Amino acid sequence: MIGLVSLIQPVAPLFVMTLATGSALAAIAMRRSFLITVLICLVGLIGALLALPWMAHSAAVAPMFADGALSVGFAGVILLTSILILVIAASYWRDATAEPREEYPLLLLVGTIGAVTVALGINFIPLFIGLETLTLAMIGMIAYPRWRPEALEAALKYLVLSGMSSALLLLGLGLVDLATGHLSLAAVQHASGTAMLLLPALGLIIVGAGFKLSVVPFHIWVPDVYAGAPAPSAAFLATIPKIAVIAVVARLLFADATIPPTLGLAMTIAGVASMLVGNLLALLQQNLKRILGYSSIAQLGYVLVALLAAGALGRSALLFFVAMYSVTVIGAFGVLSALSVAESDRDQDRVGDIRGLFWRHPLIAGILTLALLSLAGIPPALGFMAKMYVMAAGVHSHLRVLIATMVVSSVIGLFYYLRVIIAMTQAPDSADAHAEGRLSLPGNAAIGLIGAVILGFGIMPQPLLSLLKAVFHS
Amino acid sequence: MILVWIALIPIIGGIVVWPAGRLHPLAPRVISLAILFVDLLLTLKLIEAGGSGAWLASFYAPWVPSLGIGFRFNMDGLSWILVVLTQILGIIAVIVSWSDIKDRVGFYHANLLWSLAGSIGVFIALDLFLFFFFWELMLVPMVFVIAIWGNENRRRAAIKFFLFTQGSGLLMLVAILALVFLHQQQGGILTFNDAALLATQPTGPFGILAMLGFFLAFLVKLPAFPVHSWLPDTHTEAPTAGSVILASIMLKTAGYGLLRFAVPLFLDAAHHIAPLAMWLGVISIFYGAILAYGQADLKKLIAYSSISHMGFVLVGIYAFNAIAWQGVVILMVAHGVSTGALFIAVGAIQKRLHTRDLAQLGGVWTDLPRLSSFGTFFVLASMGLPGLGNFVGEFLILRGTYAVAPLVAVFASIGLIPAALYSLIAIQRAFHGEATVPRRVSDFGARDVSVMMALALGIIVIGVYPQPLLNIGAPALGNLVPAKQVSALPQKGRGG
Amino acid sequence: MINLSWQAPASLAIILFALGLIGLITRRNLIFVILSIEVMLNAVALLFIVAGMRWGHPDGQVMFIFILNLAGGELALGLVLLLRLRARITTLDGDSANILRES
Amino acid sequence: MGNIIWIIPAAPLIGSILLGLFGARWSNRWSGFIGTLSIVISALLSVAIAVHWFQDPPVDEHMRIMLWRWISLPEYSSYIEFYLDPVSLIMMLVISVIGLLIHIFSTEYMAGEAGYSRFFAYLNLFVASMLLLVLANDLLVLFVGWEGVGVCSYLLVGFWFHKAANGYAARKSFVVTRIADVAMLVGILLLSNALGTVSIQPMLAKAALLWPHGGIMAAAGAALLLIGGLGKSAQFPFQTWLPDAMAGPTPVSALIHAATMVTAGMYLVIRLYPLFALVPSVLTVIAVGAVITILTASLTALVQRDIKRVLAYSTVAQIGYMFLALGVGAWSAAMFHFLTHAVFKALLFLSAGAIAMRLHHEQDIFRMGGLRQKLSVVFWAFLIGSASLAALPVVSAGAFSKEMILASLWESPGLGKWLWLAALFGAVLTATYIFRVVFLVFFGEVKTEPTGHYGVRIVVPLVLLAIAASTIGWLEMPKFMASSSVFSSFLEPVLGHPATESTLPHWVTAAGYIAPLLGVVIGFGLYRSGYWVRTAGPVGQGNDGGQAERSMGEGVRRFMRAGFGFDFLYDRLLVQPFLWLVKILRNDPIDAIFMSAAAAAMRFHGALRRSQIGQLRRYAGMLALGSMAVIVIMVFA
Repeated sequence: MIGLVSLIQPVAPLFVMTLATGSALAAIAMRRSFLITVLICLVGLIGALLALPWMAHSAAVAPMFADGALSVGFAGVILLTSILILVIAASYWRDATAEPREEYPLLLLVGTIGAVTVALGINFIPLFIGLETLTLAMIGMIAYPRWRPEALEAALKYLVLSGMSSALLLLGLGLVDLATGHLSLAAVQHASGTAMLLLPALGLIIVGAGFKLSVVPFHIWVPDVYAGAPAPSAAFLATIPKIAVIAVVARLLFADATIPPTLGLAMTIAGVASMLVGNLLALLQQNLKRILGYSSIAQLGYVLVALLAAGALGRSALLFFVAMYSVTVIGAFGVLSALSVAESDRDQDRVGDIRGLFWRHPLIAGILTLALLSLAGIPPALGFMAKMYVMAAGVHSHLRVLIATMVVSSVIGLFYYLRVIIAMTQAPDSADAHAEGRLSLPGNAAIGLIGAVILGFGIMPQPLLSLLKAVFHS
Repeated sequence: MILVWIALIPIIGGIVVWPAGRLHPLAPRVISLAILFVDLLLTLKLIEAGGSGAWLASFYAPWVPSLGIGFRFNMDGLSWILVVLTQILGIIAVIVSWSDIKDRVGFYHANLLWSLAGSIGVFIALDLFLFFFFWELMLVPMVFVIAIWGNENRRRAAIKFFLFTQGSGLLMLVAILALVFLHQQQGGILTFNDAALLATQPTGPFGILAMLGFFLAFLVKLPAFPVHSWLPDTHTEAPTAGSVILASIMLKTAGYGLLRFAVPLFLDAAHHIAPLAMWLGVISIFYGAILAYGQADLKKLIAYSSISHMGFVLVGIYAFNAIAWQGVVILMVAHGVSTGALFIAVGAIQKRLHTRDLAQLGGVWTDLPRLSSFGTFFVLASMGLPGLGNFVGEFLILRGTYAVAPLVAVFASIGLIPAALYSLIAIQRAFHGEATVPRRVSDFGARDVSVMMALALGIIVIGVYPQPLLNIGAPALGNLVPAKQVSALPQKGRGG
Repeated sequence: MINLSWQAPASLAIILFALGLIGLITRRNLIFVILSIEVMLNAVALLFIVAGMRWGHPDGQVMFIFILNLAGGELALGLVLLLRLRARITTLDGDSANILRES
Repeated sequence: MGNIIWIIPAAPLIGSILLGLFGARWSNRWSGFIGTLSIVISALLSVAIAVHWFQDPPVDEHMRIMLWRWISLPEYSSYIEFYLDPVSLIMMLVISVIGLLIHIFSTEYMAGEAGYSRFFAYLNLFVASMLLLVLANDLLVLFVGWEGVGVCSYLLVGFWFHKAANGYAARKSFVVTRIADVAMLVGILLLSNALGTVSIQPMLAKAALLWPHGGIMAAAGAALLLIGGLGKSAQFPFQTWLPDAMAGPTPVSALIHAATMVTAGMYLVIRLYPLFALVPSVLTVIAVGAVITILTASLTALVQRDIKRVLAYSTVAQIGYMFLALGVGAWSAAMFHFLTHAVFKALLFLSAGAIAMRLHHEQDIFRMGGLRQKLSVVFWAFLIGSASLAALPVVSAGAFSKEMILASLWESPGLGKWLWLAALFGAVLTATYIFRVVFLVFFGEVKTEPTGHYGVRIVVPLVLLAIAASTIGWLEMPKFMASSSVFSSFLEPVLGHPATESTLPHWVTAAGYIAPLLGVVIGFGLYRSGYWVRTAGPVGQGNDGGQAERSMGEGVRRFMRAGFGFDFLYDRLLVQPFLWLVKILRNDPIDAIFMSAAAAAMRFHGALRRSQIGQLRRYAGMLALGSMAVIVIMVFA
């Protein structure tokens, strides 16, 4: 028995989630019940979250997994985010009784397993497996409302493009293997620059990571896929894979005191381009999901700033920003999904749809406002603190070009965030009214909680900072 | 603790009045008034109490200790004057909205109170981060006020306003961060405390760059040439009370910011930039005045005149002496009162005649003698008629400036000529002349008259007996720049 | 143990990969697009085999198996999507599947 | 006695406030009563103080009362403080007494006008400001009054605001004086900065102590203040606003644009004469400028059709005489001419107003005529006033004051003789143009039939002023007539002893008396020959439809009629450039820069948007390109 425990402990969260996946599958096979499936998945996720600290304290280390506080912390963020998305998704699908919807939470759970695997993995094998598990699950989540042609198209686009990026990433990994004979990240780290093959290999790995992070120039798929995916899937797409990849990149970059100059240059270019292109593309956009997609491109540019600003400040800034980003993006998509009807031909994702929202549902509108303010980095929302933190890290590390770009692109970004916020206060356009969803208690509770977090930590960030510190530096 | 309440009461009030609007449209108005009165009383009590040392009151509590950010509220005479101005004009804004705003009354007053709270916070926060927090905080409710209750092009104006002020604010944030880290590098701790950072005094190109971050942010908000162009559009579209708050209070946060932060934190750089700043001020004076003359929209005319007046403030701040700074304070208060009153008058005209176009106005005096005489009075006041508040401010600024940069002072004085031109053309085209169409409208009622009387009285009192204000402001202005730093500066000729 | 050269098969893998990539970019038929991805994945799988061969360790082969798994999964999903999509757009022309775009 | 001085300006101020607040609800009768009552209080107190002063002059010949500290800073202070000495006493008396008479006149003159109470509110406010101006002991407080009277002048000139032309005239008057005021403000800044105080007496003491004779600082300060004075007093080169200011009601012209406000410039120089005495060069400038003013204004007056414009140009010219006196340091002569001028010019304006009242507001002298019998009261009043203006010897007050000026000119060194000659020529012109009016208006055939009649409130002020206009000159007579020098000895404590040691050759004195008579004769001669009527010029201002004869003489007259083209000159030099600037800047070109930045962002947006084409193949291609780029960077960077 003891042996089993010590066997499980190093991979406890994955184990719990896999167990939950199995149970859910069995449950579906026995009797289709959306509620039960959701509950099983929820239990799995919460169980995994609880298992994390236990795993962190394990004496033994699984061969391919990291035990660093950073990875564990990111895994925790992924799990928390998944839980929130699950609640939102559950409320989104609640009324779609005509369709089988039990697999959706299951896919979400599987995707989360993949993401956690990525966050924890230090070897190419778990990294690769996790990433592909995540991707395949996400394709399912995107295409889930199969009555929507947009969803199918989005899934196909994602499938092809992510397949391509996977191939490129794999090529990079293969080249590393070929050059060094190791499949671990450490090999890249320590051998960088020594072998002729390694530089293009590193480049290809960046491509793979860049695709998942959706930074420029690998952003091209983002708006289409986000727009086609149902709102909870888009929320998942915008957060989980990104956090997972950030976890890997952060672990790589923060392990060394300095970033190789070529890598730094590539990241700087990508960061500058992401901030500008993302915000510029969003300017006159009328589709909220696309706006959030473009916004996430820009936000990832800010993440690159934090990543490049090495040191303790950069590290805290990164964690804080990622936490802010996840919460905020889920909040925004959560509002969209709360307003949408799963069975209809599209979500409530037009700017026109939310006109007058302030007077129909003041609290929902308030939360969306907070989320948008947070993305724009305006007090009292959490994003203000986060952005300031990233800026502080950037200024501290003298990242002049990036900081200047950040200022300029933020100004551009303000335009479309504000446009959406103002649209909510204007009289609704009765001509293109679209069916608005019925609000549900758990969904409301989830986005309410998110709103409270955005506002509360925005005003009083110290508890969140302390929490992050406790988790990531334990 | 009382300082926290002063900032907090309007915020809480905002949360209360929003839902209160659903009960009865009168409820938010009354509650807002009551809240602002309580706030005003609290503030007034502070000056009685006197306080210890340089501050009338101060408060500290940690906020984000890991970054050295704290709730550091301090109030000196300068802050006190501006906070009282904010509260009084806030009360007036509520009264002015009494019959103007009819829909979504609760949310409207909530935003009004929140933007006031933001301004009050700006005036009393002495932690740079806290200051910046409030600086940004006051914008959002203001944007709502403009975007929801404004005129035809309100959305565009709200966004323009937001982009200008927020964008420049980001530069300030970068500058704040740079300063804080420099302080840390110099062996200090990581802190955003203004008092500690005052000792940093960066020099050389870094000092100039960091100072420019502050300077630009305040220049935009002031606003001064060449970053003024958000103001006219914003004012044109804002509802009356919004214009009042914007012109009378928010513009003052910039003057305050320059006095409190941009100059004392970077004395060396500020001295270097002083000639440029002063000439920018002079250009603003002329540019604002000339454009004001050319406007066909009465509200835009007043908006451009604000740019002209704020040019004096800019000149005065960079004159670096007590007289000019006293003048700056007086002018800010007087401009707040007179321009606020003018916007109220224009709002009243628009409400009654449904136009602000000077080509369609004219002959208003015949129909609305009370409104017109108040309008004329405040135009004359803002023109700098001696005996009224604005003149005292302008004169002290000119007097202080003359001592250090006579040429600047001379040109700034010449700026009073175009001021007369646009003021008189405004009176002429709006109030005088013959009405093009017969109108049947009601003149100012008792509520409007009492508001205008109060403002008029204020501007007269400031004009003939500014001494109390000067006395309150004097110690604060004296302490802005720590004596140690002053003596360390090279005494070189500057300006003109 | 015969000391096989690893450069030649590695080059082959790269060339295969390039062919797949070119196919992906140039083909309009979605079936061929998915097939191109398969080609690319297989090229990489080959590369891993070569790497394993070069260093004489089994990791490459492990990766090979996982890559096959992925390729199979992706192919299956892709075909399912194609089937559903064909019901909508009645063609397999990838260029015509562009409801989602900047209008 | 001194501590009630404050009531003198306060009473009209309170009257004005009351009228402003409640006037709209009061009956006209009540408004007029309150408006006048406040001035009655001021006038009575002024007279009482003056009488008291004569009986028992205060120690040091001045009184000071401090009311409150206006601005008190370590580096700068201004107190609201009144300073009464013989000079300000005379000013105060003139303002309040003549002001009172004009108020009384106005209660009848303005009857039936809309805005009756508004008129009195403004007029009271004017008197208050003017009194503040003369009583102030601080240059900045003086400036308050200075601008205050300017604003009142603006409001009153534009009193009939329905007509755009009135508004234009009002604006012009204010802006022209404002230009000068800015110079004055800069002067105040300079003095305050250099001397540390602008409290007049200490400041003058310090100036005398610190600044050398003819020093550059003193010259600059004096010159700047002088510019302010020239503007307010409508002297060359600022004279253009005064004739237009005649658009206001006639009592306003009488009070503001003849008797009081326009002499503020002269008062300023006298108040600060120790400063001006330091810089002879500035004094010379004053004198030369005054000669230009006198000659141009007199010549212009010679060809005007509008009676009020004649009087306006004559005011400019007469104040020119005062400045001429100042230019040679004859301070008390200037004061004396101020006194007599205030009386006779008020009389002339009121008479002109009285004529207009009866002639349907006709102001064109060529449409009047033969009014000698019809309006005999006004005829005598106007005649006495004209005599005084022309300085007809013995019978008029003007003669004494003008004689005093001429004498001072003759005696002053340097340019003195030339100045005297010019002044003498001006005296001829003066008599000519005013008697041109007298003959045209009161003699000959009746052209417009008068209607209505005068009430007592019109007649009494006219009579009182007429009496004063013929007698007040006796306060100061040349030595050879009678040894009366009440006026100059009254002013002596302040202004020092006038330099008239009477070494004047007799022919010089005689010339001074003969010149006006000569002018009257010329005026009569040209009247008899019909020259005036022939050269009347077109009706109205500036619309010379082109049919006027193109002779040389007519061209010159047109030029003169237009005030020597100053308006044209200023229009081209100042107004048009300003309007051009306004026109090109109107839409805020700076904003266009920001808007083009926004437009650039939008263009980028559009360009980037096109990359989101929706086609899978393109996306894959872009992805591949991106990958290539990264690899290139990694390998080659």
